[in-house]
Amino acid sequence: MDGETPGLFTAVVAVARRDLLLAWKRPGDVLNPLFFFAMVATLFPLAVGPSNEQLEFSGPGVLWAAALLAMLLSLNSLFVSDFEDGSLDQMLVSPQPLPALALGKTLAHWMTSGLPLVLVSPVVALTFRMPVAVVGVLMLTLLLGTISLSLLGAIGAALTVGLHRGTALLSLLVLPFAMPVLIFGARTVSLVATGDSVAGGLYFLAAYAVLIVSIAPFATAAALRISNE
Amino acid sequence: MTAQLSGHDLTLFRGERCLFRGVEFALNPGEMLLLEGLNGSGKTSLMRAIAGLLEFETGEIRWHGEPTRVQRQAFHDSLVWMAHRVGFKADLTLTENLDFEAALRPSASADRDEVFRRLGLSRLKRLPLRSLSAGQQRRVALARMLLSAATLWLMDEPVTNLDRDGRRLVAALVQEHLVRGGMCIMAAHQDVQIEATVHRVLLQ
Amino acid sequence: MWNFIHRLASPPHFYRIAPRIVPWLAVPGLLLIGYGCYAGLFVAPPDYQQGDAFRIIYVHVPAAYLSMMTYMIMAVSAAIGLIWRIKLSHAVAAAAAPLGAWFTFLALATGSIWGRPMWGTWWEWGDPRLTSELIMLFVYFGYMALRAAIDDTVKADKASAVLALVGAVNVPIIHYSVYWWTSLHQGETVMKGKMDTDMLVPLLINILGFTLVFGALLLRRVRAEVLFRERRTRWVRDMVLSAAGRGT
Amino acid sequence: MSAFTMGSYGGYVWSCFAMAAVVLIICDWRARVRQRQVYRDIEVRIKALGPDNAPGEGQ
Repeated sequence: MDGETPGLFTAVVAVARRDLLLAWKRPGDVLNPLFFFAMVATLFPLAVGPSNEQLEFSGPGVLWAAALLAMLLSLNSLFVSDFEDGSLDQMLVSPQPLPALALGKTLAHWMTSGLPLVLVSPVVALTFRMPVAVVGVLMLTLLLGTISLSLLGAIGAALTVGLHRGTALLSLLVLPFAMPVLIFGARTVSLVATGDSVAGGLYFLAAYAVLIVSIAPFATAAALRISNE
Repeated sequence: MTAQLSGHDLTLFRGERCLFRGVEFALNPGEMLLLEGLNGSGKTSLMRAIAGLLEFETGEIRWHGEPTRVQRQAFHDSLVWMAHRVGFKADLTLTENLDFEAALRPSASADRDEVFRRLGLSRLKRLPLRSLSAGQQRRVALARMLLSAATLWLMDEPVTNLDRDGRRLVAALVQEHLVRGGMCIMAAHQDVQIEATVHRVLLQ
Repeated sequence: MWNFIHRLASPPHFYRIAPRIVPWLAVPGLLLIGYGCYAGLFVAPPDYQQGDAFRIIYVHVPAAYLSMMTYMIMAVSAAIGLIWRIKLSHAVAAAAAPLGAWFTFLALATGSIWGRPMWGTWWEWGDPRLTSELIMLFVYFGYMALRAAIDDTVKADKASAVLALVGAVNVPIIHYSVYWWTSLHQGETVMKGKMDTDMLVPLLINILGFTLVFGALLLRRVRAEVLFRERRTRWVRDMVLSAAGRGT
Repeated sequence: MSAFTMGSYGGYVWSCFAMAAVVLIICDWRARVRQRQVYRDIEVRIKALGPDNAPGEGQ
């Protein structure tokens, strides 16, 4: 009866790997938020009218709001299945630090929701007549912003796991905190369209992601412990 | 001499209901602790609280004489828990699930194929767990225990859904574990036939 | 020192002592508000740009200030409750949230009414103060909704404490980002430049007065919250029984 | 009278002050109602269950 506790890094990677494998076996969970994103982005021109000028002007805002909602949609299921099938119990009694496991899960969540959004955003952006340079900045802001959204969202998902009516509550908890990301993400893209400097906005998004990555795993872990009591 | 694992003055509340009060126990290598009581008497809650998932209102669990809450990692290093729910992913195969398990906690040197053969899981290891029966899922949970290096086994109703062979198998596995110097805390309706020092906690 | 704090934070002691403190906060608070409002409405000179409309400042700013301060109180008591497990501090956080929401609402409503004559519209997205107050209101709603969704008080306390602490990091960032956002299209803010002493003094008096009254309201709410949380304890039973005995 | 009408702004200013008063009154009233409600519930419980076994637990 020997054997040592596997290292921290092994644990983070293993959790992320397991969730990616699960996503691979159930591709709908990844694709649905993407369709949702594309659909919200389609709704807008239909609702407002096909005026090119208006589309160019509102494109960054619409895409960012749609991305935020799509992220929110995918957050619901983040911890629910682990909570229901007892996996969360097993993670909580493992010798691994819970924040590391939470980080691994968040990482997988970002790779299955944030990253695909970044990758499909150019296609949707082109329908809003966005120039290539602007699309590049859009992808960059989404890349930085969705990291923060995954991390923030994980806290909310951990707080609401196991509650009835958790869905609406999750949005209510996460959306106010997501405002800075939305504001800086969308405004930075508009700035490049008017030819202004975008460095400030990108720096903010990066700094925010760093700040949140240093807080969120601990908050998520604490919330999971409380929710699983 | 202090016991390797002991509980002192344990009181637990669920919401506003008091499940039990002033529970004491002590457990040493090779011994077993049987939690008895009717359904809803708090056996599962006591087990969850021992594992550190619930907070006691009063009292504490000590591992080698030290409170577990100040040495969570060391305690969890030596603990494996067979809960009601298997705690594996239904969409993944047995092998994939156990690979993940191996990244979480210390593994025993036991050979995986050997364990599968013993539990009668050899043919099933490439199937998603979803397609296994309830009894087979219990055996899968047993596989987790046998493949971990933990000395303390927590077993919550381990023989539910098992046929007579399965029940005998559980008894044999626990017996071997105790002989090797392991410990076991079990919550069970049915009496499990085990030759060892068995302590009992009766929850009203 | 620790003993003193623990004694003060013990529910029965707090329950007995709170009603004795309330008048000491409420009476001076109301007097200050009375004087502050009088001075603000009738003594302070009209603003050279906004005329008399600026007088709304005397309720708007105290409300906005209290909306922020309440969140701070919530976050600090949440931290104390999580770390030192003092029951009373969770009760404070629970009682403070609705008050904070009400003052945030007051700040929003008065700000919006102020905006009407100034900007010609009830709502101006370009004003960072109003926009961040609005987000603040959502933060309060989220906090209260989480509390309401969890039946077990202990669990609700801990979960909402985590939320309050995450919020404590986020709220300043939300403010900063809203200011950045409005600065891009030359946000028009109602308050520019320095204030005259005649204008400033009533404002400070009102802020102090509102804070004292808020303190009294908070104590009252915490007291009710403590009674609810301790409803099954012996001291509450004895208190209720002896009060009933005296009554009959 | 002009001190009350404040040019054309009187309506705005007075409604703001009135609203502040209303909010303070509501907060005070809610606290009172809650206190009374909790107290009455406890009384009812004690009456229903008898003084000896009414409270479940606690110090």
